[in-house]
Amino acid sequence: MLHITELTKTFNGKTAVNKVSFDVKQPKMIGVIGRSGAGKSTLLRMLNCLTTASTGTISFNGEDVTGLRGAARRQWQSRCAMIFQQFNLVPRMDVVSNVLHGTLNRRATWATMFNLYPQDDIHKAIEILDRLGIAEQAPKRAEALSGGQQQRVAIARALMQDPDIILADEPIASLDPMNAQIVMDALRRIHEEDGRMVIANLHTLDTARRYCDRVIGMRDGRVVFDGTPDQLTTGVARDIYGAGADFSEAATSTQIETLDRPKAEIAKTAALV
Amino acid sequence: MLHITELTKTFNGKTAVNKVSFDVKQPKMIGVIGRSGAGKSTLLRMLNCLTTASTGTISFNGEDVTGLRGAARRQWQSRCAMIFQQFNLVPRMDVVSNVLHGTLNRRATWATMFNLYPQDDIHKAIEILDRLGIAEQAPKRAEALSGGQQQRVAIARALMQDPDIILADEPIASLDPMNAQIVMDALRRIHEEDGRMVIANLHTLDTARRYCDRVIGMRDGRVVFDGTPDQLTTGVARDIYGAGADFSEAATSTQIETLDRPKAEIAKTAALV
Amino acid sequence: QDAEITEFRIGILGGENAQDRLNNYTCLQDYASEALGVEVKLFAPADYNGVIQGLLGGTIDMAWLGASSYAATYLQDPEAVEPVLVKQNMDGSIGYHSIGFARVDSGITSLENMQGKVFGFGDPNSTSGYLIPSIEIPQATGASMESGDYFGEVKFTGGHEQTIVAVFNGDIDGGVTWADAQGNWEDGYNSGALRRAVDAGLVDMNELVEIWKSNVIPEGPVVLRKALPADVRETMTQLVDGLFERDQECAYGVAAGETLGFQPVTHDTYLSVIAAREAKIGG
Amino acid sequence: MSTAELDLLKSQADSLFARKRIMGFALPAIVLVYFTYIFFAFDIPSLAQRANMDNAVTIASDSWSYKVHVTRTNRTGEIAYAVEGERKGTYPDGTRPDWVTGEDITTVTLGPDTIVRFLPENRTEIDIAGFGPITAQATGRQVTTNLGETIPDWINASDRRVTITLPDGRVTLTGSKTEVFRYFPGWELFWFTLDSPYHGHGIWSLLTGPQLDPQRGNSSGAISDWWNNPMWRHKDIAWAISETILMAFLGTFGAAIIALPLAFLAAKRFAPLVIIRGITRRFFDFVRGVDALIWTVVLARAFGPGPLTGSLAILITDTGTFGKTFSEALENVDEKQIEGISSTGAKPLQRYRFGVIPQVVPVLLAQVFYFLESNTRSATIIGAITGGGIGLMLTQAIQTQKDWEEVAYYIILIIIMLMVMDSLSGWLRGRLIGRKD
Amino acid sequence: MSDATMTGTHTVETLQASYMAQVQRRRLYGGLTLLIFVLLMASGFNVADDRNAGGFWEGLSQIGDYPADVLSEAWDKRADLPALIAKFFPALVETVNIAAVSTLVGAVAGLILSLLSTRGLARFPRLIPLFRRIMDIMRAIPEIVIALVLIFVLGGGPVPAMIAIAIHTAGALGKMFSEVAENADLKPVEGLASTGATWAQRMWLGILPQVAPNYISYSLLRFEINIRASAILGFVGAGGLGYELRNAMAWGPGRFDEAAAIFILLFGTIVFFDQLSSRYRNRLTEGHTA
Ligand SMILES: Nc1ncnc2c1ncn2[C@@H]1O[C@H](COP(=O)(O)OP(=O)(O)OP(=O)(O)O)[C@@H](O)[C@H]1O
Ligand SMILES: Nc1ncnc2c1ncn2[C@@H]1O[C@H](COP(=O)(O)OP(=O)(O)OP(=O)(O)O)[C@@H](O)[C@H]1O
Ligand SMILES: [Mg+2]
Ligand SMILES: [Mg+2]
Repeated sequence: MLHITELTKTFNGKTAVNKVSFDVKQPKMIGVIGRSGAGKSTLLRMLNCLTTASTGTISFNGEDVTGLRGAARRQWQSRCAMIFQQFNLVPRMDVVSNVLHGTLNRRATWATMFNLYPQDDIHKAIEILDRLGIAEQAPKRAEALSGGQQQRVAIARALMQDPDIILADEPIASLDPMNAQIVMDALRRIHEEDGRMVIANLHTLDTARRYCDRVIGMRDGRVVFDGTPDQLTTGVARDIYGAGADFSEAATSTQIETLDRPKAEIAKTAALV
Repeated sequence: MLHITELTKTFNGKTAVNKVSFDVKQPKMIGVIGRSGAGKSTLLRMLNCLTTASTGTISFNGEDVTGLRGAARRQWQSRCAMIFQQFNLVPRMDVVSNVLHGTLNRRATWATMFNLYPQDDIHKAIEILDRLGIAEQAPKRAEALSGGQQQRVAIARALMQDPDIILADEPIASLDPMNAQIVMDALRRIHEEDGRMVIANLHTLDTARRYCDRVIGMRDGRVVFDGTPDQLTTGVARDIYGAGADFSEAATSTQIETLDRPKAEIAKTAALV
Repeated sequence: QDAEITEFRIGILGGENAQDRLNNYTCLQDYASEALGVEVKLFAPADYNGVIQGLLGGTIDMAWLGASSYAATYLQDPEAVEPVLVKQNMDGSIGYHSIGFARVDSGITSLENMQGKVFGFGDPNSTSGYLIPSIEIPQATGASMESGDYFGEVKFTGGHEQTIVAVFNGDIDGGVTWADAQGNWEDGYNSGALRRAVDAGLVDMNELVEIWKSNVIPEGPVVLRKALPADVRETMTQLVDGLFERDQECAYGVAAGETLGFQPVTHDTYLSVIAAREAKIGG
Repeated sequence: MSTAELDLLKSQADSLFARKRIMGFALPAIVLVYFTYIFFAFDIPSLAQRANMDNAVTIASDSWSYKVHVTRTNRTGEIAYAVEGERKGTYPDGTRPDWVTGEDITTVTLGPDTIVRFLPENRTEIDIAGFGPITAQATGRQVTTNLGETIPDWINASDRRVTITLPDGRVTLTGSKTEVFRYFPGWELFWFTLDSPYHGHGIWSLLTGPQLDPQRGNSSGAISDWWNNPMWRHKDIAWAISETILMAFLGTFGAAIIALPLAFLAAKRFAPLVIIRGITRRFFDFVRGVDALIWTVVLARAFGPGPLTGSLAILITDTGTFGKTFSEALENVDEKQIEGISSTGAKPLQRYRFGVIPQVVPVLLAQVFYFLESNTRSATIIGAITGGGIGLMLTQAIQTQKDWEEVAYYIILIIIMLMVMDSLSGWLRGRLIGRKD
Repeated sequence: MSDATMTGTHTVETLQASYMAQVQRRRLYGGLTLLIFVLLMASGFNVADDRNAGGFWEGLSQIGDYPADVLSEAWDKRADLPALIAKFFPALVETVNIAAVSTLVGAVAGLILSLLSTRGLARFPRLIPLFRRIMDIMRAIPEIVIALVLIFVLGGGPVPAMIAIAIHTAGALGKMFSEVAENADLKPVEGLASTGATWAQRMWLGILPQVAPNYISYSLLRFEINIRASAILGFVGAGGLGYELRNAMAWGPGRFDEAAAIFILLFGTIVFFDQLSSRYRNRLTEGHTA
């Protein structure tokens, strides 16, 4: 399905993503971890074509996505939804309208200008919201919602796109543990029920371990780990995060300590410190 | 000296201070304790004439203070300095100017507007700052100082007033334990060295116990305890704070747990919970 | 050129309350729209220049101009308008005068006394309030009208009313305005700006004294835009010409005072005024 | 701390305060010097002499009172009665005010202790309590009186003209006519002129009383007569006010509509080309700098006098102002929302519509409504230049300097108009900003 | 989490229906608002066009006529321009002076009014509504009204214009100032009050340092506005550059070079102060947030 070869991105001489290559054969749930500045966001943004790659290729089902422009690119973007850390909703518009933005690519420009969406779309949007447990919020303004609810609206927008891939750039970094869990559960459920590929940048090791089928570790723009969560040993984690004073997994891992993880795992994480 | 009779304050039907009477014969250091909403702040504000009493009288050395207006009231305020929880300094002005504000009542309005303070006052302000250990901060803006330093500037302003009484409304509530100790030490030292009366609202039992000669306990606007710190038993404390879920002395007492209190006392406090 | 017109626009010169002016012309408006069969609109711009610009820009079709305003229009575009009629005074003349005046208690009785004093013109486009005195007074004084040359200062007050009030109040020492110079000084003469000021109770003529009088100035013409269709011009000329016979009350309002009606006039009547204005431009 | 260190700190504090004092005095000193210069540049010393307090009194008293003229034309002996001496205020034939009596000798009561008698053969007798009777005879251009050499300062007399100013009115005698007028408080004829059958009737008697005009019902007739009142011209004023508001409305919203797309061209993040941005910005600066005043003058030539010219002048200037503020608002938009929309594959217009517009609309609307109010004020002034609206009526009424009660009426209406526009725009601002897109 | 929705009072269908109803309503209101606005604009334009002497479309082609006349004459006499600019410079100074004095006076009056009418700061809390109304009225009266009335009483010259602009400025700035003062931190004021400071001391030392950057920024904006106002007032008889402009333009050809010189002065001044004030204001407000 997704096939990435030597993908590189350079910002004014600074290489953010460095010859990244990997293959995804089936729709998996993939976690990308790495410390701040490792290039995770840049990688995802290139996948969504929000940023153009410097060199290298991304191809999906045999189609080269890297060089797309104009309508073809937008077409691709609509097939590959993106969820952001800061939700990136339109705060002054109501929840349903925000979800309906997922259909913008499919609808005529003039109709959307006046907020004229087909009734079917509107119904579908509410169903998606219901699936995510926030249907009651439908008529409210997005800004009136809590962070966790807003992120679920963002997921709803992504689902509304009916995408092949869902990209999530640190979807839970601005959420409290409770909401983080709800959001990650939702992503996992979507992956399992709909069979969509999900690629999520994650800040914390244990989230990746808990939710993902496959984990890609990045450091300084390069892929330094690619394997199953089980293979993600303490040593590997040290490698990814750079064993140093500025890495304190414990601090980040408390974020989801409310998760019902096996106690053993907690102990393992703690041992890392 | 200070003689308070049946002092009452009602805000739109709600009685904040209810027939409070007490006498202070010599300049003592008095702690007022009570839970939030007990009327501590209101009591102090009435003493300073920032709030006018509904009924009852305050008299100082035989002079009735309650009914004062205009210049006479300001004259009284200058004799009874007030220290606030949030310091209430002028943040954009330098420290010396803030201290010199203690002389406003003595100087002509127009002169103070043009910063025409006598040189003696300026020197005295520096000396007071030195006494409180923050003379080096003199030329800085107040907002550039740490909380503890700001509170000491506030104390310096109070001292600059050369007052008969120093009122302090939770002077350490917004400070960390380290600074809280410095500020309380300063107040105590002023009391002992200058022989000024100090009345301080305090949040925490142990501070009151440690620093005050006399403790007044308030609850729902009434004085429910008036005695020496020794008389402040666990039972009395329960009475003052209302033995209930919303009182957790331990939580507040950690604020100054760095104080070198006898361990026994800590144990006693802990027992309260 | 003989295209149809869809509306006819009459411009009214300043000097009175805008609404009074419009009201005085409503009868003419009715007659004109009846005669032309199109809507007739009235416009009262704030000053002379507003009317001049309207005629030049083709946004005003007819107006009763002052002689100097006509000259200004002609000099900017000779093809813009043509004079057709002129108002006839009660004695049959078609002229009036520019009157210089001052306060009695200032001791000024003639132009000689005005040396070094503050002198006020009215509107720069006014014939009697500016053009003629600005040519004839230097001839009398032998000096220019620049501030500080003969007069201490020379100002524009903005209009006849303002000049009269400014002199009366002592803001300026002397000024010029228009009058027919017939009748009595104490009444403010028979017609003119002074008379109106007296009638309005603004000034007391006992306080004022005449210090200078110009040669006779031709009354300003009623002009029509040349670009108008010939039949329209014909109709309007006849209408205004016959206005006095038809409706004396209306003629009084339109002519701003007692009149014997209008009589035909041509461009030649204004040659001297145009020459005067042209001389000002040259100078 | 050692005393040496402390002394150093003290001297530092001293110099700090010395600096602060200098700063504290420098600013007022500069202002004071400037005001001194202005004092002489604006020639304030002679202002007191130039100020004409009589005029102030005239305004103050005239704006809330009216006068009724009684005029005898000496040539014919006819006596006319008119409010404000105006044709429109003339009493209908055969009627006259009730303070004028007598048949052969017309007696005018001018206040409690003054009586004026129009005697035959152009003689006039004025009886002032405590001063004695004044008699005057008009012959030809001459006015002869029995006044001696010393006359009080409320009388101004020459052999051609005599004016007697009294607390309640004035008497003016010349060879050609004798005129008496008397002041009364109030705005006479505000509701109905003398020729209306409804004159002198209160609202109660109009509603409940008998039908006054056989042709029309009382209320419709009264409203129509009031609306068409030739003295106060309520209809024309209503038109003028709506013209003024119209100018502000068209100018403001027209400018907003034009400025919005242009603002995109001037905002850094939407116009990548520096040249286009620069040109648009200079264009905004230019139209703003030329100022509404000059635009009015330029446009008056092309469009002639009228409200359209005023609207366009406001429109052009505000296009510059709005362009500038709109583009500033656009520069400050939150990138996240745009990115969120882009990531769904939205087309550029859709990105603007959902990523940008919802963010900036409240800011822009607040701006536009703020300007609507201030432009109403500008429209009043521009109207005075270009010939339209209440502004022209007001300036002309002030310049002719006689009907101060009309001036007062216009001023009150203008203030009400502006206060209404102010609260209306404030209210709309609140509503629209609170509204969801 | 989906259980929560199932047990909720709303089923998806009712939510859908109610949301659709809301959408319909919003479309209706939105459409109506748009329609009304378009109608108002269109009919307003037609009325204005109708009541104007010249029509919009005919006039459009002539828009350049007047500037062309002025510019061509000015170009012919371009050698005189520097001398003319020098000649009118004093008038410009007068116009700027009127604006400057009235801004200063208005800002001081506005400052006092704003402090008197801000809750929590007012010297006489009961008189707050009174001071607010006073400001409203001062703001509502157009400068031209006061200027013309004062010209009648005081005679011509800069003083009436100055007073007129100052009155309006005081009202306008007073309102903006009091909005800023409302958000001021009251703690310093209370601190000063506790030392026995007078009202003036509390305001001067406790409030002014907080609000000064914003106040200065607003005053600069106002100064720029007042330059324009002062030019316009000159045009209706209050002296300065506006008066000269009106005379030059009223005379027409022959003095178009003067008109051009005045245009240049006025345009240059407005642009100069506009740029100056916007640059300085940016610095003030940025320095404030930093
Ligand atoms: N638009 C840009 N311009 C210049 N440099 C950029 C840009 N975007 C990212 N970078 C740089 O590229 C590198 C990788 O950034 P990226 O945002 O992909 O990291 P990340 O792994 O997502 O980190 P974080 O956890 O902080 O989000 C960083 O050094 C960053 O400074
Ligand atoms: N200005 C006011 N207006 C109305 N009610 C007030 C006012 N100030 C205080 N109160 C009320 O009076 C009661 C006593 O308040 P006070 O601030 O004196 O309590 P406190 O003991 O200082 O509490 P805290 O520890 O929270 O400062 C409270 O219920 C409070 O809500
Ligand atoms: Mg990132
Ligand atoms: Mg308190």
